[in-house]
Amino acid sequence: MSDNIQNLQKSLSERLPQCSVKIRKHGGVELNSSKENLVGVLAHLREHFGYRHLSHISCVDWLEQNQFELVYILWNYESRIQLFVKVRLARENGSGISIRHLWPQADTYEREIAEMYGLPFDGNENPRELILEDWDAMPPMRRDFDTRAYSKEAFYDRPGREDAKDVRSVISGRSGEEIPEIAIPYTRK
Amino acid sequence: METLKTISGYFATIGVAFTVGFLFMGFSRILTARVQNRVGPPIYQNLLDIIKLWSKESAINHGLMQHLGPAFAVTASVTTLLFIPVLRIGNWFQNFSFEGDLIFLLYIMVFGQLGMALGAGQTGNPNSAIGVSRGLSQVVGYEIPFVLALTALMVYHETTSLHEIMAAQDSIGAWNIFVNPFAFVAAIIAFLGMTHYTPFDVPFAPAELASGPPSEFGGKYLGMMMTSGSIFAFAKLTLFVNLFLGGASNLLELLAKTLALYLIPVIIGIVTPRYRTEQAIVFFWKWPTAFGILSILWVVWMR
Amino acid sequence: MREKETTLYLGPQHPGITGNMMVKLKVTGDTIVRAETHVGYLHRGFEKLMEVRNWMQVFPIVCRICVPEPDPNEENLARAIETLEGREVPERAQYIRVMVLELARLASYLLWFGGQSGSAGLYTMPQWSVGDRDYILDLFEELTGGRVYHMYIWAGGVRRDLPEGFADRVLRVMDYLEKRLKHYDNLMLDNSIFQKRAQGVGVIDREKALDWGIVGPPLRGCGFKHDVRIDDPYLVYDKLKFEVPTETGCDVWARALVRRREFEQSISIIRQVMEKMPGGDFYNKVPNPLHWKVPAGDVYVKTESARGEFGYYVVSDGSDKPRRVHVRGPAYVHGITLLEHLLQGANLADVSFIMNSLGTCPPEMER
Amino acid sequence: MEMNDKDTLTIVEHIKNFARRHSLFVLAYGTGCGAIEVPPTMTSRYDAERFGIVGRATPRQADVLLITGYLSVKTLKRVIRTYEQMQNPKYVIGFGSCTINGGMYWDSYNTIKVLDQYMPVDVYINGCMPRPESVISGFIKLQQLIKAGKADGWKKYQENLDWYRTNQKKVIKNWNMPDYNW
Amino acid sequence: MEFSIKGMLNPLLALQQAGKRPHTIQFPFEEKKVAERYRGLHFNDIEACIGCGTCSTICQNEAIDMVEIHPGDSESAKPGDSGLRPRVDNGRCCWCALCVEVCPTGSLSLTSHYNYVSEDPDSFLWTPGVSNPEGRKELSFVSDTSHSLLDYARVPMRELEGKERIKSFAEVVLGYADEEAQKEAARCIGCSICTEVCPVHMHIPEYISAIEHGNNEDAIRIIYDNNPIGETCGKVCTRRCEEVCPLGARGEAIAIRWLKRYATEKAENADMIREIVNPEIKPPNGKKVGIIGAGPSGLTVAYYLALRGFDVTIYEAKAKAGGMIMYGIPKYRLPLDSLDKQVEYMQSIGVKIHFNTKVGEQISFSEIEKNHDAVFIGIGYEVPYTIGIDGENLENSIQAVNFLRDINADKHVDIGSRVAVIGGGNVAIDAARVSRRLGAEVTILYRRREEDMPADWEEIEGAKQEGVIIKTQAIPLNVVDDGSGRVKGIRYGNARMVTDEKGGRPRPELIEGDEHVLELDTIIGAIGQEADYSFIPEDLKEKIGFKSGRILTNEWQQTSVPHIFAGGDIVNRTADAISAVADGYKAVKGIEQFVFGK
Repeated sequence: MSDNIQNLQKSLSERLPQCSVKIRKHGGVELNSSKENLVGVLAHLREHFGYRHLSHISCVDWLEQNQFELVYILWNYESRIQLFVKVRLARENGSGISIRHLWPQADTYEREIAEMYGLPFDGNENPRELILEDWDAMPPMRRDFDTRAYSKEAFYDRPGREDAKDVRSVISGRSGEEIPEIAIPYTRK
Repeated sequence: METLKTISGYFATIGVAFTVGFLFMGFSRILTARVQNRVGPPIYQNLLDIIKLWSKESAINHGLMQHLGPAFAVTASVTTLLFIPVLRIGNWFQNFSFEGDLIFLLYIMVFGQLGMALGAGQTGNPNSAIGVSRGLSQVVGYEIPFVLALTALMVYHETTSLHEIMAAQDSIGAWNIFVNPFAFVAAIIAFLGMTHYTPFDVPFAPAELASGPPSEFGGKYLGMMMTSGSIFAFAKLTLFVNLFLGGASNLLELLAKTLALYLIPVIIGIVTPRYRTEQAIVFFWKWPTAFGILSILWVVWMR
Repeated sequence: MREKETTLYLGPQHPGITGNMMVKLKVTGDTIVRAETHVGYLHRGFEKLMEVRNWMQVFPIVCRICVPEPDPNEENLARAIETLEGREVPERAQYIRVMVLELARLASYLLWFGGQSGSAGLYTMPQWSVGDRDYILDLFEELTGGRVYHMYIWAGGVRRDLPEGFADRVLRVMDYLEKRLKHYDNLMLDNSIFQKRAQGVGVIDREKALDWGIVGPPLRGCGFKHDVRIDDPYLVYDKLKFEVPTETGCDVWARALVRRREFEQSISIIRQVMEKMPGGDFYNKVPNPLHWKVPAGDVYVKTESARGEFGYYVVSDGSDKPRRVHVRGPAYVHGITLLEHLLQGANLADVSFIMNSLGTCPPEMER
Repeated sequence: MEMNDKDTLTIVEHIKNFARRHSLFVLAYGTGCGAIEVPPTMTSRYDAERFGIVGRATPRQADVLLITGYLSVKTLKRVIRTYEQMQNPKYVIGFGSCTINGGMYWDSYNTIKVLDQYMPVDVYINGCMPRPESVISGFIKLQQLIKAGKADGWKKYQENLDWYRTNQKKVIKNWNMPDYNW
Repeated sequence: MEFSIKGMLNPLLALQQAGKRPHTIQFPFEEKKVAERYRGLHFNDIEACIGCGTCSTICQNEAIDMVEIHPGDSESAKPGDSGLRPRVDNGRCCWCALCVEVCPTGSLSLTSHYNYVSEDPDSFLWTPGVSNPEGRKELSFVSDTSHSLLDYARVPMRELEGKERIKSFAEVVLGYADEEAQKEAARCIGCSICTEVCPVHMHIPEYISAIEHGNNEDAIRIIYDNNPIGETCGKVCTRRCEEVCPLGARGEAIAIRWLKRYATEKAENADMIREIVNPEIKPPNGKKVGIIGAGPSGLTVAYYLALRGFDVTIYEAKAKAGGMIMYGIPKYRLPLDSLDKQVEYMQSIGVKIHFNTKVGEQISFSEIEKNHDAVFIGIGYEVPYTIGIDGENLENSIQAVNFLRDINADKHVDIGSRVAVIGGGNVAIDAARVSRRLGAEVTILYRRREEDMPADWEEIEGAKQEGVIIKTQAIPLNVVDDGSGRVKGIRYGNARMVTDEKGGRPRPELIEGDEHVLELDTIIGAIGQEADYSFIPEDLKEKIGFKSGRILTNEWQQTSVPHIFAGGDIVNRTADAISAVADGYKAVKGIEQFVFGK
């Protein structure tokens, strides 16, 4: 199995020099592509490497780096090696490229990502809302969207629980302990 | 005095029909439940359902026909019932039977359905509309074998009077089920179509049409329809008993015969999935129609 | 009336729909011209919620992603974390997990038996099979403490050991189900009307089946012998003997047969598991859940659920909360792309029937 | 004579009440994950039909609306529509934690937390999700309430329609539905 | 349309079922028994629960609130109990039972009772154990240490082997390595119950959490917030905090002391402490405070007053600061340079210490009184009690405090090869273990049972590992001399324990005739010490209230003479370093209030 992976890695590096190819720690092979090359790479993988099964398209919001990462997970039914194709996109005003002409089911994934992350896909102008309805706040899957704050504001809570107390403040109140500022980030919760 | 007796006879007929109807339905629910490995509702459950529905507010308004539809259905069932002699002998329960009533019955039985169809059509619910169109298609399907079977009987007995057909079946050997089994088979399969049990319940198919034509009917309207259903079920069963099982000379006999007949669609309903509309029509036009034609040939050959 | 194009909303409140979703149909008469799947009625934002909960708190949530068959979710998340952490799972735990997953598969298929025939109007079957499914739920209840949501499989193994005498009761239920399977055959699969309804309906284009991302019984119903349990074995599936049945009809009937045969295979797997069940530990303890951090990395794990490949893409940034958990339910493809495709030109009466055969499960589509 | 009239009326009321509580048509609407325990309740193992509880396909024919757990905003809109289509008297049973105070989706951006802000609820069932036994208990509780004349959520809804409507419109941003007016 | 007999008739076989008994469970007329580990409604054993709130923390649904069952419970609860109890919002709960799996005391469990319906949505708030007292009989999903999510086993502390130890005065405890410390810190549930019983109320959960995150510098800062001799406490604290640790209820408490030790040791010298703690020193406020005794209480007062801009001077009789922790604790427990480092750090922020300045000799008390706005007395208990038996004054009969002081001062003490230590406190054990290190065979004689010994169990264990013999229920009767004024042995009688009629702890009663003589070279007495107040002028002594040898103070450590404050052993009865620090910390506030007239 590991031989197969190494061979695959070798031939991928030869055939797709525009990508960096590495063997993953937790199984499979990973390709890092640029946005421009992505469709070509995927089409090539599909046509010439037998990666016919598109398992998954995922999007990860790397807020700290101001980037979205699209992860295309492919599976080859013959060689049984999982392939990850990753592409980093600009978080603000970025866009992905649709691959629904390669795999029709990619359409749904792209619609979802567009809706949940606000990341449009060139070539997929499917305007239908997939999941949300009349959503007017920030796309909810973005890291900077605070679901707790939103929920607190938008939906009513049943009253009757206001008498809850915090163990830490009860204890410190009783003992007269003054918690210094430096300790507060380490306090439970 | 005589008039009073006749009128009270009508009411008694309706009462008996309604009671027997909902008890039969309750019985079928219990039987179904037992086959399905469970206990089932009490036998009078349908009565409770009907009372409950009548006691509900009905604030739906989709126009005149929507109100009239269920009323049509009730009228049609009652009329159908009243034109069927319930017992073979005696003064009670003879109702309005007259010469040529069989032909009349054929019409009036469809009348109720049409009323329903119009009412349902008015509601504007696409489920109802599709249900109605399916129902009518199915009518076209089962009417052919049914008419063929009836024709066979009418030809055999040389009458269109239900009364006379009943009178002719004076002994078990003379029952039409034995005299003309083909006609019976054709008619009973058509009967399955009429009762809308599976496999012929595609007009009401919940899986795609919610509940078909009555989708928009609730409360009193549904109550009316269920009442009418109970009466109509009894009417149809009695008609079949009269046609094929020699009628009944007392209520007990009637009960036994109708129940036996009633079990057929119930049992088949328990164990079969439903046909699609076109499958149902094709089915009706194949086997039962063949039996219908056979029954006529049989009559011709017998004569 | 026949020629007019009507818009029919199948759902979200509709008895024929599987769960809470909607299929918007354009029909002429009984024929569907165009179908559009609308989902989102069950959207709870699971993936967002997971990002604000710590690794342990995620477990009670994931099992809600697929209601009829929660265990593959737990297994996926647990295995993803184990892979990232390099945590060993004791062998006994692996066997128990296989047992749980197969029991879940049986329960799911029993529900399918009911749904498939119920949507065709055979109402006795759901009464039987859903009632019989309860015996499996009883087993789950005994094993995990919950009937439907088990929260039993978690990182490092399983939560509790098998109770006393549990194996006997499992085997007894297996015997019972095997007996009942004959009754199911009589009522449903031998039934000529059912066959007539199922054959030639919902035919998937065999050439396209692989490209469309179809998995599970629909794929095997097209004659492709693909199953995560043999393609990419996990747990101890490579130590167990079982067959992956395939059919070539590509239609509802083929899928039904595949499921019917897999049902037997699952029973056999459970019997083998009970026989081979090793002793020892059932749990390799994770650190204090209040401060549990999982090493950074990303991993895609998949499990063969009753409906096909169930995948989790889990990203950890090394903190105490997942960075991203993305769920790939088989219904995601089946329920939208494939369903819309299959419904085109289909008979209205077959909508619910086809949906059931594909195993569309809205909670896993929209999460 | 007058007494008799009253008695007759009372008897009729009693019969009606008896029929109402022993014939509960449940709307087949699985709004949330609790719907998975409805089939076992309705099928052979627990057989709710023993109590005259049967499923009905359309809101017009149903008496009881089961809110089986959480409601996303998108579903809420449909549920309100459905509820308003049902005929009086009608009852709502809330399943499990989610209908009471948000349950495990208390911090989700897409689910409401307190159901009785948006529609009246007659009975709440404890559980996540409630077992079939609990569901049946919930129905029995509903029967008791009907008997006592306390299951009057539908009246409350009509009386306080404005208040409910305000709450509903607060979360449903695009209210493109007819405002029902009884 | 093909016609199949089988396809038509087989379905009819289903009708057979009608003849069989339905499998319906006719609830509510019959009920299925719920599985043994069913996860139903909660039950909480109110007595066993300590209100640590871990259940509330783990709950991903925020279903659990910590509330007072009766108003005022949280004030009146005893230490080690927050007085709060979990209340479950069943409108949030999902019965995942994570709360059960993390309940440290095992008080919270789920019952087999699940059936609850109500028309009142507000009735779904339950206080388990109060709302359902009958739940105790229906427990089903219970917590068990074997599959709890918490780790009940402490990360073992690496120590020198018993045989190795007695060869030198090297520190026995080797300290945690980084991973060990982080692993141990990760066991903590962060409840803060421990902070209340800590006399100083150190911010324990916070510094443990900082250690767990690898932020040792933050941990040091948090520790120095209210304990300037954290490192010393990290080595020798009597750690009452660990006694109330919730994990201790069913397993081993968090090694709070060792974690503190681990963190503070990361600052290797005074400069590093200064750099890490980087305290904010207020500009001088012109007020002067004199402190008598550089023990833990005195140092604490000095440190925090110095930070607050006071001019602080300590008068210490000995050559080094530290008091009893310097001179009373053997080096294998507390290396001397550890304390020196902390004192050096204090000096670096402006604490002045006059060594070898015994008040009453080198400087008079009134002079100190005159020169300062306030005086703090923290002289400690340094004068040993005598055992009170015949022959005690012989040449080889010595006192443990003196013995330990001499050893720490590197003086040579000849104790011969057989030593008996009388007493059961930490000092006795210290003396015994030091004697072992000097090569002697050591026997401890103690009046009561081993479990009655006031010494730490770890110390007792350590002593045993090193070969100290502990003779319990042995009452010394008299010292046997060899005629030349030297000790030859000790006569002791065995005792039996009799229950105390007044309900106190069992007391020993001599068994008549069961007397033995233990031959030995040295007797070390270790039954307690007292203070030497001779430096205080008599007129002042009269004004200051005393009670059984201790100075009476108010809650701010102020004596009845307003400008005189006192703390440490001479005030509190617990006689440990951490209480002394606590006294010092309180005195800081007291002095501040006094000086600025607040």
